Formats: sequence, C-alpha cells, structure tokens
Amino acid sequence: MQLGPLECRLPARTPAWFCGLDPIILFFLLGVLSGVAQSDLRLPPQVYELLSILLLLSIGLKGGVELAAQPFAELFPQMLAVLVLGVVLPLLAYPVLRSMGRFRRVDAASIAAHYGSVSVGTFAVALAYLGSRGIPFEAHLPLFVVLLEMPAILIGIVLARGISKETRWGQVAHEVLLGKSMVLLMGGLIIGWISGADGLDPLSPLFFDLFKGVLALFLLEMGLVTASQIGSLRRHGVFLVAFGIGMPLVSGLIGAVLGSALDLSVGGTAVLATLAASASYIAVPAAMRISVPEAKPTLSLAASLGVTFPFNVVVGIPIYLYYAESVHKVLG
Amino acid sequence: MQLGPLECRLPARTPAWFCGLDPIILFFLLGVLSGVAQSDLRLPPQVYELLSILLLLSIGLKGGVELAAQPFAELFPQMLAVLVLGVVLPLLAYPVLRSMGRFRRVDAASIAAHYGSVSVGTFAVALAYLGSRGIPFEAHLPLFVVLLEMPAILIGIVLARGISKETRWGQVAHEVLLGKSMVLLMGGLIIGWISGADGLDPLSPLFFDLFKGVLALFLLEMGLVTASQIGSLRRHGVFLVAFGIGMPLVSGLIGAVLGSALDLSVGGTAVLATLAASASYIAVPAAMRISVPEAKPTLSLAASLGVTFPFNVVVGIPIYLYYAESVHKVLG
Amino acid sequence: MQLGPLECRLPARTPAWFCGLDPIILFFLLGVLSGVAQSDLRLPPQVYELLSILLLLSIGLKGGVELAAQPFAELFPQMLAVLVLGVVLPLLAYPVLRSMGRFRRVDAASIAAHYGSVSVGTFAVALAYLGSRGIPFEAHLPLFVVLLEMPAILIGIVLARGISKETRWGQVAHEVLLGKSMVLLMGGLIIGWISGADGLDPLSPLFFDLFKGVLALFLLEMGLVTASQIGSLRRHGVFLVAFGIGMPLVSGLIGAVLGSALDLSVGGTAVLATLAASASYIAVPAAMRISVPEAKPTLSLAASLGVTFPFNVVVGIPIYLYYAESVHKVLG
Amino acid sequence: MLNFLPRKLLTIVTESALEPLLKRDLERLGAEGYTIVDARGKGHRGSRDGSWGNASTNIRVEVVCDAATAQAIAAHCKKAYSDNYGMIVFLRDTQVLLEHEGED
Amino acid sequence: MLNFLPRKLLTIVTESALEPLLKRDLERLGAEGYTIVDARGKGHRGSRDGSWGNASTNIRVEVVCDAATAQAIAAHCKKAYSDNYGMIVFLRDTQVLLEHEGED
Amino acid sequence: MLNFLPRKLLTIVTESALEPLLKRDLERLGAEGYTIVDARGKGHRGSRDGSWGNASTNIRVEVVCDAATAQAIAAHCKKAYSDNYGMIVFLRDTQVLLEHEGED
Ligand SMILES: Nc1ncnc2c1ncn2[C@@H]1O[C@H](COP(=O)(O)O)[C@@H](O)[C@H]1O
Ligand SMILES: Nc1ncnc2c1ncn2[C@@H]1O[C@H](COP(=O)(O)O)[C@@H](O)[C@H]1O
Ligand SMILES: Nc1ncnc2c1ncn2[C@@H]1O[C@H](COP(=O)(O)O)[C@@H](O)[C@H]1O
Ligand code: NA
Ligand code: NA
Ligand code: NA
Repeated sequence: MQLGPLECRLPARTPAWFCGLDPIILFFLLGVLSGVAQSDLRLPPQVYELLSILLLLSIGLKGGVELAAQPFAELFPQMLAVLVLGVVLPLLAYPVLRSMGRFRRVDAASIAAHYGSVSVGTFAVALAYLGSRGIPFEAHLPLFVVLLEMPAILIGIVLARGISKETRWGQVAHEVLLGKSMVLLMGGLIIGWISGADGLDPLSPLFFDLFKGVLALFLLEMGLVTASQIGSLRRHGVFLVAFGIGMPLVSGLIGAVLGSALDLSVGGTAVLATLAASASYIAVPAAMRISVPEAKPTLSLAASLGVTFPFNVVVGIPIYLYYAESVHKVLG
Repeated sequence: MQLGPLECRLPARTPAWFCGLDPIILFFLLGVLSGVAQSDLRLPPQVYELLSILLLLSIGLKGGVELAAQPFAELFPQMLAVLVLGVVLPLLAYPVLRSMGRFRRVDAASIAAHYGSVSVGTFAVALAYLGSRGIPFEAHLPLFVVLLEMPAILIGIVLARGISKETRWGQVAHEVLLGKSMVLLMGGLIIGWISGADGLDPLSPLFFDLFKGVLALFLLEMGLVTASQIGSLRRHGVFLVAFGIGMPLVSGLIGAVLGSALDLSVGGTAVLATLAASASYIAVPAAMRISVPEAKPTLSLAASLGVTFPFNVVVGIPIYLYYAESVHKVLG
Repeated sequence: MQLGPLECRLPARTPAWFCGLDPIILFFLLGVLSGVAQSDLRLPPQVYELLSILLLLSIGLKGGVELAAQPFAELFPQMLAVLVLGVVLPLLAYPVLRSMGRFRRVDAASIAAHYGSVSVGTFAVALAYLGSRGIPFEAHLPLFVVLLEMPAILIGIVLARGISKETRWGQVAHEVLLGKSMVLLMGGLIIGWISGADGLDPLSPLFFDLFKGVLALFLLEMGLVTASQIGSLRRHGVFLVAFGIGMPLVSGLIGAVLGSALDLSVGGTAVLATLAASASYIAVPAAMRISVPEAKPTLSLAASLGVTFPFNVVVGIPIYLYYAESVHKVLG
Repeated sequence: MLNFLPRKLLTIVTESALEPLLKRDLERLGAEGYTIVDARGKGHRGSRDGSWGNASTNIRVEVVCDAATAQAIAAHCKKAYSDNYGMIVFLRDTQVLLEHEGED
Repeated sequence: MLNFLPRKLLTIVTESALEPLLKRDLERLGAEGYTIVDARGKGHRGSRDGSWGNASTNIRVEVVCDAATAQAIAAHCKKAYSDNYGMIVFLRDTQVLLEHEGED
Repeated sequence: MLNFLPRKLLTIVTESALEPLLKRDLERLGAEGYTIVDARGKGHRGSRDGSWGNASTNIRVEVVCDAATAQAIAAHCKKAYSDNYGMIVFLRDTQVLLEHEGED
C-alpha cells in the first residue's frame, strides 16, 4: 500500500520500515515491547494523570488561541454534522457486532458506544503527525473532540436498554459533559480564546514547548497498557481483532468524506477521519460500567486499547491522511 | 472603583470585565466553575505537591539570585518590622471574631492565626501580576513570607490557651520553622544567593521558564478546592464571608502603610500588602489541629480557602496595588 | 589535596570551600540538612519516579543521538572489558567485608553486589559535572551503565549460595535485564539512535532542557534519603562508613586505569571511574531481597545510600576526574 | 469504665466504580459511618490489579453497624450489584468503643 | 503443629494528623507492632474524603495485642482524642500465628 | 433469605517485595481470591514507613477461605518467609455472603 506523501527524513542508517516513524511512536513501541516482555516498567497513575491533563490543556489552549480569528457562527453547521457522525457510527457498528460478532445485546451496544466516541490520545498523535509534516489544519478541531465524546454514549445506552425509565439520563449527561477531559478541553479552548497568543506567551514553555515530550511519555504508558490487553484479546478471539482494525478503516473513510463535504482542509479532514476511526478508552468505559453494568468491560477495552489504539497510532493515521488526500482529489 | 493603572491589553472581542485578567486567573475560575458544577476533575495530591514544590523553589531561587547584590545588614530593620506585623494582625482579628463573630475562644484564636500568617499561592499570583505589568519589586520579598508564617501561629496558641505549660512550644516552633514551605523557600533563597544568575542558568528551564505554567495548574487545583468550601460556608453563615473579605481589605492597608514606611518600592509595598491580606491554608491549619484541637478546622478553612484566597487572587491584588500607589503618593 | 582544574567561577562573596560546588549539589545538601533537622519535607514517591524516568530517558536519548556517528563494532572490546569490571569489583569487595568487616557470608555477598553494580544518579551528576566544565566524553557511556548493572548481582548470589540449584537464575536475569532502569536507558539509547538529533528536536524541551532542573529535584530527594540512613549507620558502626568511602576510592582508581587502557578520553575515563566507584541502591537491593533474603537489607543500603552516594556526589567525582587526568598523564 | 458495645463489622470489597453509588446506599440504609480504602485483588471475575486492563481498582469498604443494618446492606449489595460487579461481602462480630456516655 | 495464640485485634480509624502522636502512644502503651493504611470515610463529624475541605484524610490503624494492652490503648484514645478528633475504635478476637517456637 | 457461610478470614501483613511470590502461593494453595492493600507499620524488625531506608513498604493481604486453606497458607508463610521477612499472620472467623444460590 502507498501510504501517501511520507518522505523519509530519517538518516540512511535506519531500516526502511522505520521510515516516517516519529520518535513518539518509538516510545509507544518501547512501551508495547516492555509490556510484552513483562518488564516491571510502569508509570505511576498520578503521572499518567498529570500527562493527560497537560495534553488536554495544551490541545485546548492551542485551539483556542487560533480560534480567536474565526467568526463563531460559521462553525455551527460543521458542529451539527459532527454530532450526527457521533450518532451514526455506533448505529453502524452495533448490527455488525450483533450478527457477525454474535455478541450479547449489552456487549454489542457497549462496544458500539466505544467506537462511536473518540480517543484524545489518538487525536494528539494525529496533530503531532500533521505538525511534523507541516500540513496545516483548522484551529477548531478540538471542538469536534468535545462534540464526538457524548452522543455515542447515549446511543449505546439506548441500544442496550431501549429508552428505559430506569436510566438516569440527567446523571449520565452530567457525568459525560462535566467529565475531566471535556472540562479541560473546553476550558483550554475558552482560556486560549480569551487570552490570545500574546496572553498565553508566558504559559507556552509548559503547555506548548513540552507538548511533544509529554506526548512521548504518554505513549510510553499507552504502550504498556496495550501490551496488558493481549491476554484478554487471546481469550476473546479473532473477531475482536478484525473488528478493531476493520471498524476504524471504515469509520475513518466516513469521517474523511464528511470532512471533505464540510470543506475542511486536507489536514482537518485527516483529523476528522482519525477521530471517527478512534475508539474511547476513558469516558465511555466509565459511563458504560454504571449505565450498562451487564456489559463485560474487558471486551470493549481489549478491542479499543489492545487493537484500535495501536493500529491507529502506528499505521492508521497515515492511512487517514491518504484517505483525506484521495477524497479531496475526487470531490475537490 | 478605580482599580489603578490596569490598561486593557486584551483584544476588543473580550468582555470588558475580563479586562486585565491574567490567563492564570482564568485557570483559577475554570477550577471554581468545574468544582461548583461537580465535575470529576481533580489533580492528584502528588501532582499538587510537585507544583507547590516547584513554586516555592522558583520563588526562593529567583529571590536569592537577585538578593546577591544587596548588603544584608540593611534588611534587618525591615525584617523586624515584618515580624511585628505578624504579631499585630492576629491580635487585631481576634477581638473582632470574638465580639462580632461570636466565635468560641478557640475558634476565634485559630481563625486569627490563619489571617496573621500568609499564603504562598497568593504571593506567587502577586509576583506574576506585577511581573506582567512590568512593575519592579524588591528581591528579598520571599524573606518576608518566611518571617510572616510563624508568629501568628504562636499568637494563636497563646490566644487559645494562654501561656500554658501544656503546649509543647519547642515542637510547635520546630514544625513551623522546618515545615516544607519554609525549608523550600529558605533553601531556594540560599541556593540562589550562593549560585548567582550564571550558576542557576542551567536550572532556569525548569524553575523559571515553567513558572507561570506551573502557577496556572496550581490555581486550577486551588479553584477546585475553593469550590469545595462553598458547602461549609453556607453552614457557617454570612459573618465568615464578611470577615473573609473585610479582614484582608484592612490588613492589606496596614501592610501597604508599613511597606511605604519601610521605604519599599510601590511594587514591594503592594506585595507586602498582599502578604498581610493573605490567609494561611497549609501551615497554620496543620499546627492548629495539633496545638488547639478544640478549634473547628472547617471554620478557618472555609474562610481562608473559600473566601479570602479567591477574593485576593481575583480582585484583591489589584486593590493592594492601588493601596500601594495611593500610600506612596500621600506619604512619599 | 589538589582537586584538579576546578576554577572558582562563583563570585567572591561565597565561602571558599563552596568553590566549584554546582547548584545541584547544593540541592543535595539542602535535602541532607532538612532530613537531619527532621523537616517534614518529602517528595511524593510518584514524583521521585517521574524524575527517575525523565533522567534515565534523557541520558539514554542523549547517548543514542551521539552514538549515531559511531561504528558499533569498535565498541565490543570496551563492552567486554566493562563486563569483566562488573565481575571483578564484587570479588574484590567480598573478602574485605568478610575478614575486616566480619560480616556474615550473606551480608558480605549482598554488600559486595551493591558495590559491583552502579548508581545512575551518581552517573547523572558526573555527566553534569563534566558538562558544566566543558570536558568532553564519549557518547556511549550509558551503555556501560547498562553493562555494569547486572554482573555484580549474579556474583553476589553465587558468593552467598554457591551455584545453587535453588536460585531461579532465569528469573533473576529477567528481572534485572528488564528492570525499569535498564529498559528506559536502553530504550532511550535506541530511540535516540534511530531518530537522530533532528528527529528528537521537538522532544528536547522536556528531555534535554529540563535535565539539570530535574536532576536538582532528584538530588534534593536523595539528600533526604541519605539523611534517613544516618540512624542505621550509627547502629552498624564505623567499619561500614570506612568501607563506604574506601571502596569507591579504590574501585574508582581501577575504573580510571581501565578507562585509560581502553583509550577513553579523560572525560570518559572519569565517568568510568565514577561508575566503578558508585554503588547500587535500586536494582541490587530489590534483587537481593528475593534471591538472598537472609541478607539484612539495612546494612547495604546504609553503606550505599548513607555513605557512598553522598561521598561520590560531593567530593568523589572531582577526585575521579583527578584520577583520570593523572592516569592519562602517566599512561598516555 | 470503658464501654464497648456489640456490633457487626461488615466488609465489602468491590470495584472502585461503585464508590459513589455505594456511599449513597450506605447512608440510605442507615449506616452511621463507613471507612474506605483503595485495594487490589483477585476473585471469581479474575484479577483486578489496578492496571487499565481491569478497567479499575477495588475499594474495601468497612461498616460498623447493628445486625439489622448489616443485613440490609448485604441484601442490597447482593440484589443490586453482585450479578454484574466483582464483589465479596463478609461479616463478623465486633465491639465498638462508646465514645460519649449515654450515646447508644 | 501450627501455633496460633489468642489475641485482640484493635482497629482505630482517625484523622491522619494524629499519626505521629498515635504512633508514640502505641509504643508507650506496650503495642508490639501496628499496621497503618490510608483511608477515607464518613462518620458523626461528617465526610473526610481526602479533599482539602476536610482538612485531611483518615488513617486506619490495626494493632494485634493482648486484652490488657487493647484496653489501655482504647482508654487512652477515648481520653486524649475522641472529643476533638474524628475517631472510631473497635475490637475483636483474633488468633495470631506464633512465628518462632517458644516466643510467647 | 440471605445466606452467609462460615469461613476464616486470614490476614497477612508483610513486605511489599513478597507480593508477586505470595500471589502465586495463594493461588497454588487453593485461595479463591484475595484482597491487597498498601500499608506501613512497625513490628519486631523495626519500622517500615515507606521511606527508602526501610527498603520498601508493607502490604496487607486478606483471604477469605475455609479453615484448611487458611491453615495451609499460614503454614506455608511460616515456613517460607517468616524467618527472613517482616511478617504477621492472624486469623479469625467470618461469615461470607453467598452470592449465587447453590454456590457452595
Ligand atoms: N476469597 C476472597 N478473599 C478475599 N478477597 C476476595 C476473595 N474473593 C474476592 N475477593 C475480592 O473481591 C474482588 C471481587 O471478587 P470477584 O467478584 O470474586 O472477582 C476481588 O478482586 C478481590 O479483591
Ligand atoms: N460506623 C462506622 N463504620 C465504619 N467506619 C466509621 C464509622 N463511623 C466512623 N467511621 C470512620 O471514622 C472516621 C471518624 O468518625 P467520626 O468521628 O464519627 O466522624 C470516619 O471518617 C470514618 O472513616
Ligand atoms: N502486633 C502487631 N499488630 C499489627 N501489625 C503488626 C504487629 N506486628 C507486626 N505488624 C505488621 O507486620 C509488619 C512486619 O512485622 P515484624 O516482622 O514484626 O517487623 C510490621 O511492619 C507491621 O506492619
Ligand atoms: Na470514533
Ligand atoms: Na496575613
Ligand atoms: Na560500582
């Protein structure tokens, strides 16, 4: 497969297949290898939390600063379309999981919700990927993350239970809308928007200069977590692996087409494709555990963390950029 | 009210009342809002500790470096005056708390001790505030923090118990003098003083460049903590809120007059006013819990964290700068 | 004693004996003093872990980047010689500990293993020391750390038990080879080697710019730990102190001679001497606790953390540089 | 002189995700207090060692209460949670120190 | 073959601020050992969930000792701390494994 | 209605370094589950307060099991570890809630 316009910038001594691999991906692979080899390497959970907080704020602030210029009203149609995407994706995934995967209703609904929602870690890697290739993208992409996180959870609950009175909808909405990642992303966006680039200048050593280093450490830990899923995957069989790769390839394409239809740039389209292709491993599992407790949490996490996250981070993102370029050529 | 020389540097699109708000204050407000809205956002305690350690060392090192030039002996009169300030403030607060607040003796003594002592977080915000306005201040201000932390605690204990033999004075002194914040501030001052600017140069990316970002995260957490005090405040009624705002307005003025009398610059005067106006929420509560256990810790924390800290950080500091400028005009 | 080419760069006001003390050493001393004075200052263990992870990755990455140029095959003889050093040092220490120290067999074996292995913290201080004096050293020194960590552990176990069938050698090897510090050092080396200086550029604010600040915080904590060993030392008497100073002075000399014989630069020789002189306080104690449980862990930690680490960091490293220069003059 | 009262000590080990729900339940069911500690462990539903793979860690909740309350809490846990969440509930007698005279 | 000795198991849940004082007390009152765990909880004095608002977290202290020592510790806790600090003290019988022959 | 079964509750407090070994042992000796909590403490071998000087912290391991398994675990701990590692093992009766009918 032609992975698009990846020029090899690495020196000649590196093996060819490493070509185009960002060092942050090498950190991820280091984590996976250490985990598989049963090293005792482990980041303390508190460090992981600090890293997530920094990433979320960085992404939000950056987006907010650049949003400053933009007339806000123009974004509404895009925002609406992205919300619809978050509803459609789990509805696509569910029948596949039921019929081909033969999962119980609750499990299919829960997995579908994971894949309809998003992973901020994957999003950050996509931004870094485009950044290091000098491909521009829209400033308001973090807004899409915020918009995509929630709808799939509601759909997942409805798929599992119907529109049951037992579900405490208000509480579910509260927990998702005010979940840590939403608050930090939105908060960052707003602070960035108010303060502008000059105002944020004294904060940039922490939030902007360290961004890629922080992302590298984050991916090291994600690699360890990915490795810890392999046992679970082995138990749950080959369908889950196939779904974990096939689903993002399809939803990434849907995202790319939508991005292009919404007139996003090639970079923005690639990121929307990545978001569509990514699967949640934080907000959705937490919500499902409480709202659909009969669903087995190990199934969806094995797929999301054990298959889809590594797939997207290592080979998916270049593919979604290729999608974006192709779709733009065809539709543009 | 005329808040002094705050020019609005923010772009036209921002609402007028945001004018002059540093992004770090926006982080604080984000924390308060998230807390009030019951978001699950929370910084791990270990991260909070790391942030405090970095802030204390940064402040100490910075002060130490610039102290280098100064002839030490000249500072003694100032240091003595500041110690006296730390004795006078709780003695002023106590009768007000007893008569108007109708607090039990132990509670009045404990709250008075909190308000006689200082908050390093508030101090850091004041430095950032002056820094971003280019207002110069004396290098040895961190020394004042060190000097102000202790006396109010001793006064508080005496107010609660008289000069009782039961109090283990030695232990109280030991715990305060060798408390974490004292050691880091003094240690930073001394290391900065010995090493000078050149010697510290390789440390500046961590301790100086990241300062404002670290302060932003710290204030995010402080905002969450402030929000968690609101319940407690509601129980303890309106007097505590009035005291939490009135007391700093008075003690800030005393601090400003003293600063001007000691021939501090306008910036230095504003900082001394801020220190006088700030209330402790770390060292004093810990000391009171052991030395005056009958005092209710929720009372003093609700006032200090729930009222005075947010008041000082958001509107107090500009007022204290205004105090400093006015006093200098009158007395200078 | 003439400590070599230490010019005093500090301003005249500093006491003479501080001359040449890097601020990071002042952080260490601050930690020791705070600990001795029983301050409640303490870094959370998770922060300590974050600092170690950053240090190990920084050292690895830096080495890897500069290794890029080097033809790998040339290093093999050096690597072999360093492995032999790791076998010889504990064999030298053991008889001394048995006969002069009168330790039980298991204790002597365990202490010997600690001194045959290495301390990455000491290594980092040595690099910073040479760096701030502008003395160049070989890029592949981190490889030596990796090579020296393991052999002494195996020797220690054999000294304690003979070549017993009960020892699960495979597991011991697995735990050491895949121990956290090995994985991070080797991983950093490899990632640095693959990515090269340009590839790592976006990571340098975290891993390179912050290096010395991170090292300063790390040494602050190490100072506290050192102070906590003093009680233990008092119990175990004067021999342990003498050994903790004498052993590194001897093994440092052996390391210096070996470095010179291997044609290392003066800087590289000084670092190899430092590695030889340093004693483990992480990997070896963990391995010994499981493989030689009869050995008292307090003995070896008191010597390694309470005596040798502070000795090396404060006065040892300049001595080993002096060794390196002298040996180079004699042999070169 | 020292008054100890006979009580039950009920211990529940379960998934951390249940903490907010369980706290509400305990208050509703009449517990006068509880103590919670973070834990890890293994049981019929496999290992929960705090790594992500297990989605979460455990909590160990301890309630000192009278026999009826203990029964009510245990019954509620069984009905509401034990089908879908990792959980073990165990009970024993204890004696609690009466803090203030005339308290019981 | 295995020797278990009858003992008391005393548990104290109280504010973390008391840890240094309590440790000193336990040794003075003859406890041969103790085990401490960080905890959070709720009781008569409200919720102590580790957020700052509650000024601190709790500790859960466990002491295996003979009946007399348990009584002494409980009595001391009641007298010295229970008026001003959040605290619950409870007691039960246990059997402790004798580690070395001829120890008791 | 609620079925509680009589069981033993075995608690082991020991050095954290033993956690991986102990987990393997527990499974081999037939424990159906266990719960582990990080702890600190003091005993015959001195204070283990989590500072480095003590090389490590403690863990507190709790096993609900039948009497025979409890005996087997205690015996193994005594034989394999108690000479060289800080450790206390204590036992008491408990009643465990039967989660699913027809389980025992
Ligand atoms: N026999 C047992 N003894 C002690 N703790 C147990 C036992 N069985 C289960 N647990 C704890 O309860 C949690 C959930 O148990 P389970 O539902 O059996 O997976 C486990 O992760 C353990 O922490
Ligand atoms: N009935 C109870 N059961 C278990 N723990 C309790 C109980 N009552 C109080 N506690 C614990 O003891 C602490 C102090 O209790 P109190 O003094 O009642 O507020 C609480 O924060 C709980 O951790
Ligand atoms: N009497 C006791 N009561 C409670 N915990 C104990 C007791 N004795 C020992 N421990 C715990 O067991 C650990 C090891 O004990 P030891 O082997 O006696 O040093 C200590 O660090 C304590 O955490
Ligand atoms: Na998705
Ligand atoms: Na004050
Ligand atoms: Na060595």
